[in-house]
Amino acid sequence: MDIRENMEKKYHEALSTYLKDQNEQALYQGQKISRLHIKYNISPEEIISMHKNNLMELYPELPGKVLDSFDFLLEVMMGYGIAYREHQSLRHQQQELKTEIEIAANVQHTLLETEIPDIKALEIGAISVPARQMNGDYYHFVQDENERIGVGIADVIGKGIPAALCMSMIKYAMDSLPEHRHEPNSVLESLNRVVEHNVDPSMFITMFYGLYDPHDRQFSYASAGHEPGFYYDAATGTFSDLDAKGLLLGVDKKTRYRQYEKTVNRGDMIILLSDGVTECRTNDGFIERETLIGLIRKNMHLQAQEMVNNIYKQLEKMQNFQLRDDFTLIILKSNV
Amino acid sequence: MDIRENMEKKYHEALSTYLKDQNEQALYQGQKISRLHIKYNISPEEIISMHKNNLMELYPELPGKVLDSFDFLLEVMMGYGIAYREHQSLRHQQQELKTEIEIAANVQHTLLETEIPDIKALEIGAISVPARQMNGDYYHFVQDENERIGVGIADVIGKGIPAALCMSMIKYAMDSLPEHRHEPNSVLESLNRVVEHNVDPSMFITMFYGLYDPHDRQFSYASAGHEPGFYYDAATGTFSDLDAKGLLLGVDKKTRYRQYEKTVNRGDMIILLSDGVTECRTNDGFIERETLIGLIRKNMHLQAQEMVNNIYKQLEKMQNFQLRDDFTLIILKSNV
Amino acid sequence: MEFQSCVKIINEWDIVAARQLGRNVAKELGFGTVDQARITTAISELARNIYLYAGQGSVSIEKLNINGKSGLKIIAEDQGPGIEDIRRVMEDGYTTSGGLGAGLPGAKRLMDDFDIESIPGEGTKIIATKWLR
Amino acid sequence: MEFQSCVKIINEWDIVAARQLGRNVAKELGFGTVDQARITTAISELARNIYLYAGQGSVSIEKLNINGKSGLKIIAEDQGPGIEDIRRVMEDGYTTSGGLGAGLPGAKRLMDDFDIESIPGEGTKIIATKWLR
Ligand SMILES: [Mn+2]
Ligand SMILES: [Mn+2]
Ligand SMILES: [Mn+2]
Ligand SMILES: [Mn+2]
Repeated sequence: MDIRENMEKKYHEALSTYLKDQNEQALYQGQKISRLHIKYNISPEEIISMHKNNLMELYPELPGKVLDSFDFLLEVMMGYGIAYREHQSLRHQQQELKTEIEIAANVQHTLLETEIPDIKALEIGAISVPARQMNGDYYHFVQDENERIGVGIADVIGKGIPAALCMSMIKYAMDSLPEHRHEPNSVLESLNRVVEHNVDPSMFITMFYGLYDPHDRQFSYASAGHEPGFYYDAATGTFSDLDAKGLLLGVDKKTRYRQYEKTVNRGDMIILLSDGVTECRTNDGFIERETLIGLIRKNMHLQAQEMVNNIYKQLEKMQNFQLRDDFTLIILKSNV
Repeated sequence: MDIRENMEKKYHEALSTYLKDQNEQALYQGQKISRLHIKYNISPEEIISMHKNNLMELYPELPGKVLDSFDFLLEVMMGYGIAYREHQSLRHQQQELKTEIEIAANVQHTLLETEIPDIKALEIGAISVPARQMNGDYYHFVQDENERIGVGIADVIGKGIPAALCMSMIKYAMDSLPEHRHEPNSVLESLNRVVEHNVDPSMFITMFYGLYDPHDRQFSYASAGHEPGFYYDAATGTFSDLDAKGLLLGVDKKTRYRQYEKTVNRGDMIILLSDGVTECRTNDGFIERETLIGLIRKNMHLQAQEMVNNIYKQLEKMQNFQLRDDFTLIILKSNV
Repeated sequence: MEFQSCVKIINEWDIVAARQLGRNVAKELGFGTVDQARITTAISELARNIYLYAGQGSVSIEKLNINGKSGLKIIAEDQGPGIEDIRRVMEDGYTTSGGLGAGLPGAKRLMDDFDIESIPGEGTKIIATKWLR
Repeated sequence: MEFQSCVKIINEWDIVAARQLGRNVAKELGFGTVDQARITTAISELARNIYLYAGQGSVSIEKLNINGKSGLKIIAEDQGPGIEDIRRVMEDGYTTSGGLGAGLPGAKRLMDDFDIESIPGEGTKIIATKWLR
């Protein structure tokens, strides 16, 4: 017996049972039949045909017009039959695309990997989570021959695959910066030229770059329109914005960036982030930067990496596990 | 009258017409009703319910069991109703993903753009067409201060978004090669280190790099496992393979590449390609390299850019407009 | 809350009891036959989900009357393994896959509101509502 | 070729004539009612496509008998504007969009074989076949 005959038989049995005694039990069988028929790709117009055949068999004296009405019903059901077939194939395509994007996300992960430097003077924590599968945020650490640590954080305007593709460019551009030129303003200036040259004029990137020198505990930094970070001053126990002015990357190839300096004392913290952290939308609207400072305070006793992990988890929960934007948070904590 | 009532009315009218006179015209109305109902998101279980109501009205003396049978039919149709709703939402998602990939393809296009050098000694034609929306092939031209022309052609093993992401890396790596180091073997050696360092071990890239010096008409080249090109010798009117040995990029960071040399005479042609050109599958199976040579001969009288365009069009047609792999073809024709 | 009634889901026949309860309440509230079938199917899927993945639990039906709007609320609860990745379970394409049950996204599509809370290791609570139009 | 019959598509009622022709031939060949409806719907879509986009053309129906296999072949031809991007027109998502006709992908799904040839500016020829099982 082929599948179709088998399905017809099951339909016949379940319908007969229902007609004998119209109870919920028999309707539940109907739902199971529905599932089974869909599993075996029986299309809805076939169901109508089965139903008609059953009625003809069960009630031979049925008025001819009633039977005819099923031919009309079947005709109307054809459109649904086509939609049903399209659905099967769309599901398959969707699955393939998802797999492809998953692979691409893995490729991206490997491409963008950066090693967190291990030095005594600084405790470093970093986390970056894409809103969808591919990340349009990026962070990067580099340590030069003088033990200076460079940290970059960038965000492409936009999300998803196009943003991810753009971001891969920043990564290579950073990789190919000459070893001796990690001054924040000149880093941003040379990246700005790369972006201006390679990227579609409608795509912009915000970026913050900082350089920490453990020998004089100076942190120099510059920003290309990036979401301002925070500075925690351990002596006074206060947080302030890590303000820095500068145009987005890719707007004008001649942009110059101003460089700022700060002396980092023991226990001080530098907090860098993307706007996905501050633009976290909860049921009560966007969180305030104050809320974020509260969260940082609450987790300050932890190790830097645990801090960023915890803050992420708490913000993820506050927005019902639905990230609206890529999320990147970096904390540098001075031990000296 | 709301949409649903309106749809019910239309169903009633069309069914009544059909029952009066069971002709094709009335069934055609049924198909139109089907389209209309789908347009207004009427789900298939509602169609069953409308049908039942109509029969009750038209044949008040119908056996109760026949009416009951529709309750069962409706139950079975619920599963199809769910699939139908899912279909509506899948279609929407699919559209969004497609738009995203289209944007990404544009971004890629801008990122990978390369200018074809304009020198008297060489006529250059190049075409690269992705099998899907994003390209996993790449070609690149560069002209150095001594008027030497570098040409690179590369193919990531794989297609689609992951391949495209990988390829963006090759582009930046090429961009950041020092200006004075365009010897083919050293280009491949340095790109090999970049790939080995940045890319997932399961991803490989094949690449061919050549350097043409107009002063001594020497073409030097090296290959990292790339599909061999052709060399056309104008003096004898013969084609030969442009063989070169070398391991794929990304396998072993210590790979060394051998460099080959050829003197290019007036009318000679260098033909570079990706395996998407040779692995063109027609109804009679894959084309032979001989077929390709035939096509090149047939178009040889044209300008280099017209040649590659024409050859692409002819191969596209031979495979029924379904590219199975990214397609890249470059022709360099010597004028001196 | 005017009325609440509950069915324990322990074996497959309890699914039928939950369906029956839901259908009766839906009928009482004045839902039409198509909506009755939708509500019943949603209940069926939720109860089946409990039976298949949690082993046991309960389905309660509540009549709603808020600001003159009548409605029916389904509450499906279990102390089963919970759902690790809610986003994934609710994705399209799961609905009719493998024939293993239209499952949760299917039930969601048949109702007006649908809330799901799940703690891995502790259990799942789903609240779904349909309003009378 | 045993038999071929042809309907010119000039106005909407010719669509009905093409349907009728196809249904008759399908019936004669012994196709069941569901397959008759599928063939008729496919013809309807193809004829409608001609009527809407090409202005006029023809639909021919051919009985096939190859190696003992019977089948029905639909040939829909027009000298209309042709289709610029066949790949795009045949994409999923076009089928039920906008209610403007299930169109070609829908017709394709209802038949066993489906071939389309189109030259922009010259016209389109579609050949679709269904085999009797
Ligand atoms: Mn972004
Ligand atoms: Mn952002
Ligand atoms: Mn490839
Ligand atoms: Mn290839």
